[in-house]
Amino acid sequence: MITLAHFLSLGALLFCIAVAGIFINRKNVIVLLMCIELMLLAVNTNFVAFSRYLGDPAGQVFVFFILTVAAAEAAIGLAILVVLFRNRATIDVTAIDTLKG
Amino acid sequence: MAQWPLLSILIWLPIVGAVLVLALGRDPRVARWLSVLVALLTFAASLPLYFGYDAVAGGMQFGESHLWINGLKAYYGLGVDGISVALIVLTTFTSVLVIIGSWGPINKRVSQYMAAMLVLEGMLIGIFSATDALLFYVFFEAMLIPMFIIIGVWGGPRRVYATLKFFIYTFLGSIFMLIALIYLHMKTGEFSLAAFAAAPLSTTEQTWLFFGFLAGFAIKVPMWPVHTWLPDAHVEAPTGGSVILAAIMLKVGGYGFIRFSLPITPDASQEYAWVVIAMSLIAVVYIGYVALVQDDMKKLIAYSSVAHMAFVTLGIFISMALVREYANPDAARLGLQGAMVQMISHGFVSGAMFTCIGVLYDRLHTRMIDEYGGVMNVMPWFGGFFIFFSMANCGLPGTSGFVGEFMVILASFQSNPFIALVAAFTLIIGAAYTLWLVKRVIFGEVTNPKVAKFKDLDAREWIVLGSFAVAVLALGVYPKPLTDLMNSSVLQIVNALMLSKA
Amino acid sequence: MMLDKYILLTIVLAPLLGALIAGFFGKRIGRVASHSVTITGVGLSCALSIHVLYQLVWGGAESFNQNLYTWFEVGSTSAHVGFLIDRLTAMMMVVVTFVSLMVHVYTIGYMAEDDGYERFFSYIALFTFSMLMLVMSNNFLQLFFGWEAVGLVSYLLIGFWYKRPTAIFANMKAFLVNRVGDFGFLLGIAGVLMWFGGSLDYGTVFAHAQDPSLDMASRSVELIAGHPWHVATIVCICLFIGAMGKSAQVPLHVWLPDSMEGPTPISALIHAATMVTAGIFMVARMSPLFELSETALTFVLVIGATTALFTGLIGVVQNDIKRVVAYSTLSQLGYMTVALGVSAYSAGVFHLMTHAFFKALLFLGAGSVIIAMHHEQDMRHMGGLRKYMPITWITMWIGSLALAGAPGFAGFFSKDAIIEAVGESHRLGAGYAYFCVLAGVFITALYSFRLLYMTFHGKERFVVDKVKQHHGHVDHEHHAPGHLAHAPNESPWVVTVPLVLLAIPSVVVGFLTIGPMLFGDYFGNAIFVREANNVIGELGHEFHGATAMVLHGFTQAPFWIALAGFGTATWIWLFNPSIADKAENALRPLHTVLANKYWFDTIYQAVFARGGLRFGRGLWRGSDAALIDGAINGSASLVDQLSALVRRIQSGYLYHYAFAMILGLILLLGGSWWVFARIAA
Amino acid sequence: MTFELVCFYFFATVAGIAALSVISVKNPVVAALCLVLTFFSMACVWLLAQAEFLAVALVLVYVGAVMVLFLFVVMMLDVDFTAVREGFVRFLPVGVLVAVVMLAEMLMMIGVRTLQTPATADPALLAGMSNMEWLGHTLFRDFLLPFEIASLILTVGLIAAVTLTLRKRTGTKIQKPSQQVRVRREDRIRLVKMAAVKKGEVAP
Repeated sequence: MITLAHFLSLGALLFCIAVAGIFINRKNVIVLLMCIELMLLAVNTNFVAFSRYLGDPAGQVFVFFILTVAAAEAAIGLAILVVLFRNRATIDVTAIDTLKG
Repeated sequence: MAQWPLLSILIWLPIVGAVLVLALGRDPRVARWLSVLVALLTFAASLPLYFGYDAVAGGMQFGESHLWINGLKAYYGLGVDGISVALIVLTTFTSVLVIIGSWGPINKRVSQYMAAMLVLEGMLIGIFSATDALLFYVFFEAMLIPMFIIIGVWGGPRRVYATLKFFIYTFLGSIFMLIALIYLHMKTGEFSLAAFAAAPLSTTEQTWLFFGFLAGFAIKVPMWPVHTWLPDAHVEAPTGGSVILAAIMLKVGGYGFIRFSLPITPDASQEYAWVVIAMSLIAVVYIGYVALVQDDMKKLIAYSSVAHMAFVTLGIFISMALVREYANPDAARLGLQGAMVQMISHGFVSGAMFTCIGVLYDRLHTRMIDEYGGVMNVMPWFGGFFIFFSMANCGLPGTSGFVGEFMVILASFQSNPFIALVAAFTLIIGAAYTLWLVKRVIFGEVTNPKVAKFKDLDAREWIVLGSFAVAVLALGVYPKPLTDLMNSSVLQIVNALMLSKA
Repeated sequence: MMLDKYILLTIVLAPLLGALIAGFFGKRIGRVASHSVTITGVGLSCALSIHVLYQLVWGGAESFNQNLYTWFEVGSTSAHVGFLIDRLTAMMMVVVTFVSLMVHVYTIGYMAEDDGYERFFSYIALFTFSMLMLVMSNNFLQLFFGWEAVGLVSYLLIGFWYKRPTAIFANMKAFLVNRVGDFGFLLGIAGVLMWFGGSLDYGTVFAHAQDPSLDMASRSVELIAGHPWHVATIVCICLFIGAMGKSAQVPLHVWLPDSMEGPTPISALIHAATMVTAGIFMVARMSPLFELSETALTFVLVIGATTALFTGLIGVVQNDIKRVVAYSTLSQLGYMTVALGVSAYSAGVFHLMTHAFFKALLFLGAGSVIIAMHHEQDMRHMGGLRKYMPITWITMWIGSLALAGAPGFAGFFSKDAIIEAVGESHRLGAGYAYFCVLAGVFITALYSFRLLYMTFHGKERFVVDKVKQHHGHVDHEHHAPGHLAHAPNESPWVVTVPLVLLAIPSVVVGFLTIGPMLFGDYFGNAIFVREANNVIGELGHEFHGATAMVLHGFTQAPFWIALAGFGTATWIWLFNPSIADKAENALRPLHTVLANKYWFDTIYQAVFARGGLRFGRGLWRGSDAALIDGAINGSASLVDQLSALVRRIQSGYLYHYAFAMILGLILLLGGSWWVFARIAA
Repeated sequence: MTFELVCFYFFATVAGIAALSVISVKNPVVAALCLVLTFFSMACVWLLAQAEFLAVALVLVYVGAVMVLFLFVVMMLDVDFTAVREGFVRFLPVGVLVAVVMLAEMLMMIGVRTLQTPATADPALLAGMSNMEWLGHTLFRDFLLPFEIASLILTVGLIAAVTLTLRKRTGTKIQKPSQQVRVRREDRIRLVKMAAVKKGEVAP
């Protein structure tokens, strides 16, 4: 019998893995983007689970929208990455500090 | 004519004109003529206001009211009483002269400058005619923007410091006012000034609101000790900016006291009138001495503005004290009228003084008193004007400068002769700094060879200074039309003051 | 019969019109037109003034008291512009316009070579207008207008030669010292409005003051708790402070000698005949008020007596011909003030009138000498001028005799009346005042004849440089002191005619008018004296006509004292000029005190001028710049520094922000878990 | 332990291991492939939750499109991956610590032991339609405007991605037919007036 807790725990696990990934891969933008995708996936899992267990379709609709946004985000993120690499010849995040106050 | 939305026309005509000037004014000549035309039209449009206002009936006239923001119950509400009419006519009159006066000195980005001036004019008229607190506040803040631009773009070398100081200072004050307005809105559910005035408020509430308004308007006036933005702003502003600033913008503070502090928080105003009176008296003496030692002409006049505006606040709050503590409404009316006349008169006199300094500055490009001397030898007409306006500045009878001071001193004597004693000190110190300025700039031998090459006034400067002189003289010789205009409005305010709200 | 309002308006406006035309269009219409138009204006107004006086005195006209227009009206307080023409006013109008007319004519000659010819005429005509507004006023507001307006014009006139540093210093000083007086005056007016019937009109105020049911004399007010003061005393002293400024009473007298920097005609007009007498006129006009306060009158008396004696003393050591006359003016103003102080208002005004004639004469005569000496004013470089300029010499003698109070001359009657009145008075301080005025008689004679001897008699102490003849006056400044381009000669007729015309009233006016003015009913109810104070009335019992008074005068102390002064002066300066130097050495400390004018100027300069500047600079630098702006800029820089600290957090590395976010998330989760656990428990 | 639960644990384990590999492998290509695996397993988990449409969409969108995009980029860019892996070991403890703490907190928040809600009957089946219908009804009825906005976001994303990467190359030789057509005579030829000069003379 799969309970809601199962799904939620799985989501939490995935999310924490993604967080750890962001921590340890702090220079590699590509992996960072992947970690973000993972996080979104974890969140989506929660939505799906809640939708299923509360009987409300809105949760799934939301996942649908998140997928949309995530796809767009991935596309733009990668585009930025390409431009960044073209201009700096590196994808090292530590080299990008023009936001420094 | 009565059906025309005259006040809306007065507000929006210069603003629309400003857009036109921006759009068509690529050629400086077009921009100049067009802006003068717009200013003249506005002035002409303000005349029906003066003649059409029924001073006997008093009260708010020319009213307009349209729902503006439904959720807040805010209205686009306009209306004028005698006090507003006087200030609006002052605004339109001075604006014409300022724009004519800026023809020569401003030669970069002419159209933008003229447009900023026109927008400023519209905003000021809006302030003086708003009957809705939110609308008032919007104009009150929006007015800062053109002034910020005028000082920041066409100003002197330290313009950035001055314009920031000016902006942040006044903005800080108005934030407190905004809080007070929001509180009143929560209390009454609307934004109309009449509703605010009618709302019953406990003494504690009134005290907080009073200090909120005080913060907003005292900085605007400006009163001692929050006056230090004014000399800096004046020194860096271009001549036209200084004239508008001194002649009209400072009046917004005094007007605010009359429109907000007195009717909305009468009990707190009575309780703390002594604070304002003390600040005003300190200003008269302290600022007088500070003005005495300035080496920069504009700074000197700026400080003298502070001292003169102290008479406005003194007159307003002495009338408060007179009504409540001495049960002397007659003297209170005298004080309030004096404050108003002083505002109008200071508009003319300070405007003229700053124009005079502008005339000198255009020729030598310095405002330091030491660099001048003996100007009378080369510019006799200008010297005459300068002496005349200086005399008005030190309150010589027969000029407008005297009327307000005289009334305020008479009124304050009736509350406490010692207050009048300190206030009358301005006769001495005001004459001292003004005449010393005249002595060093106008009289004496020409020491600076550049001064020797000065040309006397040209036709444009003649028109501006001459118009100011006529106004100063007319008001000084025959102030009755002005006091009659405001009489019933002042009476209304004084009657309202007698009733406690707590 | 009523006086015609339009005649009165013409009297006031004619000089104003002339002034405006000469002022605005002077350069365009030229010199002759300028002086014609102003002289026409003043002449017209003089003629009409005489007409008005005639109407009032012989034509049976009633006093005129009418408002022209309302200046402002607020509640029950209103201010008007209007005329009150009674005999006091009419007399002042005639004096003012007549002296002014003489000065106008005289100026044609005196200022002939000056660039500012038209401007000068404009100013003096404007001055006439202001003075007329002052004396013809029927309310305090207009009085104050005229009061300040004459101050303004005197400012312009003293600084007429605006290139001279001394002139522009003197005019500023004059205006400021006057302003100190005006300060008190304005407060006095405010007091009148508050306590005397809430009106600014003379009529209402005086009626209120004299209303026995109100008993204003004993009404008092506690300005400082526990110290009741009579309102009448407060008001009158405040008003009198104004008079002290205008009429140059100690300690506000310092402006008058310095104001001799202006051209000589204005010294005659302003500093002898008109403006300085405004204070005297004002107090006389306010007699119903001053009569209420014994204290205020004592104050007036003491101030006047001090001025009369001590400023006269300074005159003895002056060498500048105009300054001698100036100090004598101060002293004579002191006499008038003393008269006011003993409630002998009519005597004060009477002296004002006679003094106006002979002092204008003396000033114009001095001016005539100055023209002849090519603008040399130092009497040590004069002497023996009588043979060069006989008319000036004779008229100056007449003026000096009148000033010194030689029996029969105008000054004799007025001054004698004052001295007698003081002797008659029992007011506190009257003893001191009596001593001062008697001593003053000696001093007056001393400096008057000293002036005459040093200027017109004795050896010539100047050299005529024959070489530079025919160069005219233009280059007079290139000469060493005491060197003239050509020999002095009598001034042109435009100068001498006014001298003669002024000399006539200097002789006869006292004789003719003392009867009606002092002891008759000339002033009617224009001047009010309480019965207890009526010293003039007392004197009136002993008055048996002017001739009798002259004869009686020879037996009185003042005559012998003046004669002693005359003798001393004659002995020292006519016959033994060396004694003057010896006396100067012998009385070195006294001479130092006098030469330094009791250090009034020095002290004022140090305390008020320099002290004020230092105070102002301290406020500016210390308080404005350091304290207030320091707090403001300090708060700005505090925010700046805080931001500089906070800014380090913004490293610019995205992953730092991500870390911060995650850390925040952890904290949030932990916190909410903790909270929920609490709620659950 | 039901079959469903076994399946769940299996897919969950695969997803977890694959996710761990994503963040730990050296080669980004491998990482991307691991990510594909993670997504695929999670799609299976979603199937267990009766979210069929979303599961398929996830596979299509992510596995089919996004991940390919990742792979493209990784392969296309000549990235020195050794350099960007610097600090991997240094931050490993921190990362693990943070992750573990967070996981613990989350699990505590979820309340694993208390939240044993058993699944109710599938709401879609209860409504008598398939999951897709069920979703579609909601999406196109209640969420029509957000749906349209989402499409707009996608378009904007598309355009943004293109514009960001678009670059103008210099030095390329291309024809501009529009300009060629618009050419005028004056652009080609300039007539110059000159004074007539005889041979041997110098022009003025």
